[in-house]
Amino acid sequence: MKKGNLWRLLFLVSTLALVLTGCGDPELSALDPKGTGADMQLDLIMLSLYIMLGVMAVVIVIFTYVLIRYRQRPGDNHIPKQVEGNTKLEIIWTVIPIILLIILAVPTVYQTFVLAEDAAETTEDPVEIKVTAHQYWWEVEYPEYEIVTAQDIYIPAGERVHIELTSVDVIHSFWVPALGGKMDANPGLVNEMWLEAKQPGTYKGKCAELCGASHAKMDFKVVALERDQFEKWVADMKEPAPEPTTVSAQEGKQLFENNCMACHATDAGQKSLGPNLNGIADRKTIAGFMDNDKENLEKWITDPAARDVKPGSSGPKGMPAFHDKLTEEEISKVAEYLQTLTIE
Amino acid sequence: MSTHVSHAHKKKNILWDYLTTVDHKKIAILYLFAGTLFLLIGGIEAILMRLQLMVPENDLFVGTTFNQLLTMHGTTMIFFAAMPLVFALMNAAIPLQIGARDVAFPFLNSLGFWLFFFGATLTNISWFTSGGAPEIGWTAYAPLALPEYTGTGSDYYVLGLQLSGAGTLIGGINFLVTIINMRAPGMTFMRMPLFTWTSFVISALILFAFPPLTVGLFLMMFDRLFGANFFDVTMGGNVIIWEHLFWIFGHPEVYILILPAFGVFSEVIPTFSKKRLFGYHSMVFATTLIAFLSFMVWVHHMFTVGLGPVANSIFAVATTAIAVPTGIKVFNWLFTMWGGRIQFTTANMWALGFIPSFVMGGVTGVMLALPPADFQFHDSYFVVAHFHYVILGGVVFGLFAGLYYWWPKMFGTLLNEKLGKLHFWLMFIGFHMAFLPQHWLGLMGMPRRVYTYLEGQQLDTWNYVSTIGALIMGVATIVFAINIVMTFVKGEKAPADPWDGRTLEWSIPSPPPEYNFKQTPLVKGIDAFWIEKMQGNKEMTPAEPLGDIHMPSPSILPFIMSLGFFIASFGFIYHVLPVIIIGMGIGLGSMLARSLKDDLGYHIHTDELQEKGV
Amino acid sequence: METNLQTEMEHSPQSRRETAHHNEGPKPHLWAFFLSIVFTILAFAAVASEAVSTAFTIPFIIFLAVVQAAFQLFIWMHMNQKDHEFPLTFMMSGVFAAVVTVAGIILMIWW
Amino acid sequence: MSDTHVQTSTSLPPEPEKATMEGRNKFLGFWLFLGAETVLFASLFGTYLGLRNSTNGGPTTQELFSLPMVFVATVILLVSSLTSVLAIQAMHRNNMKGLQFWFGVTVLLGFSFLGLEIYEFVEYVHHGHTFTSSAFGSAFYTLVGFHGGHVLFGVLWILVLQLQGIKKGLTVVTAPKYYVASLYWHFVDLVWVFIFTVVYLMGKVG
Repeated sequence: MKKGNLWRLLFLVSTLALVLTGCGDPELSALDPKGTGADMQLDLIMLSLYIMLGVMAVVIVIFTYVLIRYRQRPGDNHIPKQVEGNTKLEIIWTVIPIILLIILAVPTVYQTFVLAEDAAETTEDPVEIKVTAHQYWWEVEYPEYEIVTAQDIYIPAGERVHIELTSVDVIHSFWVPALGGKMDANPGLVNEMWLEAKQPGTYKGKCAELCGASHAKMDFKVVALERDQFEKWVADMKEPAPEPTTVSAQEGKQLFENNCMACHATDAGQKSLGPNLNGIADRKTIAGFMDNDKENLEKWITDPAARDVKPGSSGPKGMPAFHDKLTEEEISKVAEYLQTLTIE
Repeated sequence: MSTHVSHAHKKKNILWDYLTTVDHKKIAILYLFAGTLFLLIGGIEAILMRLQLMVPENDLFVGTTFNQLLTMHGTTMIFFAAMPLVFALMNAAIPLQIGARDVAFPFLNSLGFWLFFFGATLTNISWFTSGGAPEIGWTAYAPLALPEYTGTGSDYYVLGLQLSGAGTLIGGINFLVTIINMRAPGMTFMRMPLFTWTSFVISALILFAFPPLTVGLFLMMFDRLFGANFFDVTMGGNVIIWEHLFWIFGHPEVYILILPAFGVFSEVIPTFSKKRLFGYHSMVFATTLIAFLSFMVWVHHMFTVGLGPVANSIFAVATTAIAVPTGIKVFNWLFTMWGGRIQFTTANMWALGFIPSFVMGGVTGVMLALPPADFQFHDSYFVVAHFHYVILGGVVFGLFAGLYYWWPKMFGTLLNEKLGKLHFWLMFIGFHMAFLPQHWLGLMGMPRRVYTYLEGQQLDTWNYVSTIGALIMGVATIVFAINIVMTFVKGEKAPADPWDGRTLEWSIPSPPPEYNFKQTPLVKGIDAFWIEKMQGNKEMTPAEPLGDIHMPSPSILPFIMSLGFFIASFGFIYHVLPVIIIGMGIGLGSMLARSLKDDLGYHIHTDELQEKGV
Repeated sequence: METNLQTEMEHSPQSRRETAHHNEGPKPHLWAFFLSIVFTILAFAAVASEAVSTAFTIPFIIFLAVVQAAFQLFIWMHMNQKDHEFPLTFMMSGVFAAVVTVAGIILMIWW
Repeated sequence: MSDTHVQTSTSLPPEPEKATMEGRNKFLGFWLFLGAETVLFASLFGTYLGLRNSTNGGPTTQELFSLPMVFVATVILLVSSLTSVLAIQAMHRNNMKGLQFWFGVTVLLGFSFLGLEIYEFVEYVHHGHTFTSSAFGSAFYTLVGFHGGHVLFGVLWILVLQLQGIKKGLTVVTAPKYYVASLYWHFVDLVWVFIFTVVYLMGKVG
């Protein structure tokens, strides 16, 4: 009996604590959905949770009763009746779970098919986005607008966008908990999914499949804008970046062209080996997880694979560390130039 | 047969004795010690990971190091700790439960152990090599596991699992034949103790589930070592094939671990409720049904792969169906206790603690089986919480229950009950503290296998709590270790039947003589020993007159054979042909020697047999 | 189910006595051999001949292969005879696992 | 063929392979092993079927395979299956000479099958179809090579048993070995039936 109570206490305390801390980061949590997909998924989670809590309650009640009622008392040495079974009871606890599972199966299958719908069938002319996963960053392409960018995925709010997912190296998994569940990005194969944000906002995305040393830091953002804002973003992206005005930034541009252009494009429509840096000054983060400021840019350029940056990201296909190629001063200039790459 | 190899070699030194033993009781002890060793290693790896995740943006183990820890933790716990510990209990109990003098293939039994042991050692040696341990997760998905992305650690993973997998397959065949052919007279299938039943079923699962893993590992090995292109998409390969093969094996594997635990509970709960198992027939039926279904559900590990809504729906429905037989089992246990006289021994505490813990893991399993919901759960901490609830709360609790229950039979001493209960409570509390919060962490957006998380994403509190829970489990393990050491130093001598047991193993001395049963017992029904006790008998009724007992000879060949393949593995990993040839030569030469030299065994004469033990 | 298993156990395995076996003499084996050769020729002919359509050929040759496999198992390996209850059960379980594996993998790769 | 019927021992039971507990265990255990092998080959077949069109620009199945050679290989294996069953029948008549003779023929046929297979592989390599040339190549050589490896193991095993037989004769200890070796050989033939159907014939059809 002690055990049953303790267990329930633990459960109550933890549930209470969960309520007290809320449902987690509102930009990240699947418990606080901001997309229609995540809404459906949470509904199903809650339905199954209630059914399962009901099942648990039945088990716990019988369990607690049995432990109290039938525990051995001091001096009691009787031999209990040796019961073989009880067909009626056994049928009951076979049939009831089957019924519960059927109740669950219907919305499950229905939703499985809804989530697999082609966005083009439900939305007129949906925005097409090709997302390509790399060890440890996300390339984003809008074929109809001829825009290539990285890390921040801009979408119009309130409509389904069509996403094609693939990978150029290992398997990754695309996950924006607040908007909808995961889909794997497999090399050699293309997966399709849709995503819809109910309201404008920035939503955090993660890689959910172990993909190497910096799997933990392969974050990205989905930025939902009102339709007109989104169109403005598209137009801005295609504007060339303003020429740098300060001397050091101009020198930075020169250094960038000599050292970085081989891998990083800076104009909207061009794919490159590394992330396209057009509009990097306006990105939410550096490398997906650091605040977007000059200090972090320098940190990144100096040694991207440092222990506190992204370990393993300087591999054969990755970005080399520039601390032995450029001086600190030069790195600072490059960072300054990058900060001028704005689309505003 | 002649007695020219009489047991003069009985009193040799203990190391040689264990290296050459073909006695299932000693092999059980080998499995127990090897399994416990790797359990400790895997546990330390877990605690190191939890320390890294205790606070956000921690700097203890980052990147590759952390990935090595998580890979080795998973691989070690599943293949090198849980599997051998299950085999330890099977070896210790099954021949005794069915009234047999030995297993069907004593030699292969030993070979199975040594293959496992060398495989496990091989994989763990990778820590000390320049290439480091594998860093690919215990699932080793291609292409991450290909040489383009990871070093020799992955080779150690592939070859280590190949070796230990062969050992497991041999063990599975051995137990199937043992249970089919070696049962005592009257021990029909429907009179077998439930632990024997579940072991029988999981041996069949091993038989059919390990070959896909073998093939998968071969493909991976060919890709890694010989330039094949199974998973290389630039050459037309397909990375999903590995996932299919791995999970066709992987899902039955989960049941291979949990069903014996179910078997243990089905022994422990009736024994300490003083009642026969409620619904024996439906328990057997549920076990076989779970086994059957386990081959048709593997895609629920792959819902996010993009196989389409049809495949996802079919496998979702098949998966949820497993909840029905599992539910039958839980209610049968509850109703075994109903009307009984429940004793709170340590063994039974584990069984009782298991019921709520496992039900929690089971219901989250059903939730995971729903593809739309799984799109959120998959590869998040929710899954981590789920499988630790079933594997720790189910398998490990079952192993501890079995260990406290059968320890006196294995070693002839009783573990200390007070320390045992402390061990249980610390483990129980630590376990829930560590893993309950992980459900929420997953839903709050924390993917699994991440070495860190950022500040300000509200993941800090529960990660901290989880780590404290893991540390408490660490303390519990220390208590257990103290208990074992104390028991070896001055343990209480165990009687033949310390728990007022119901099955045949309690009718013979603790520990049993090497031939187990002086005379093969005659089995009259379920719970054969209990029936005799109820009829006022102190011993089983014998089924045969007293006679000489034939025993198999010990042999060093299994050890040498496994050693040969172990050596060859290094040759494969580092591409050194002479080492491959020497290793394979030793291995195949030992096989040839085994084929050419017949084992005549030896006899134990009636005058050497002990008093007790029909 | 129980009665079935019980009767199986009537002659407990440890005290089982062998009775003389059947199917001795090479006759059924020669027949199986002859038919296997015929089926092999049929299968090759179906593929080599231009006249037979692909839609028919593939199921047809697979059917012939299954029959030939059955010859091996039941006639040459005696799987249908006494004392083969467990081999039969486990081979059938193996075939079940094999079919699920092959069908599962290829259907999900092809579509 | 069986006119060399010589009774070497009158004490041998009618089914010597199942006369002892060890024999019965070996018999059952080996059948179970074959059950596992079934799934092993199924996994290889599944992989092969999944990858057989991924030729990576190399020769396709239609261009590659030559039916007459496969037909000869098939007939060789079928005949060897028959000879191994005749060997076991000789054993059941306690005819050690017949057993050795028929197993001898089986081994010879096994070797000629292997020779043919090696010739075939060399041909393919000349056509640019190698183990590393494409995913199809890897899958093909792995599946067919696994079978070939089984054949090789089978002939070596039966040879070792034959040599043992010279010294040990036919006893309740050796009989189970012959019996399971012949089961193994039938199984290898059974797998080949599916290989020639699924790999070669279906490959030719497309």
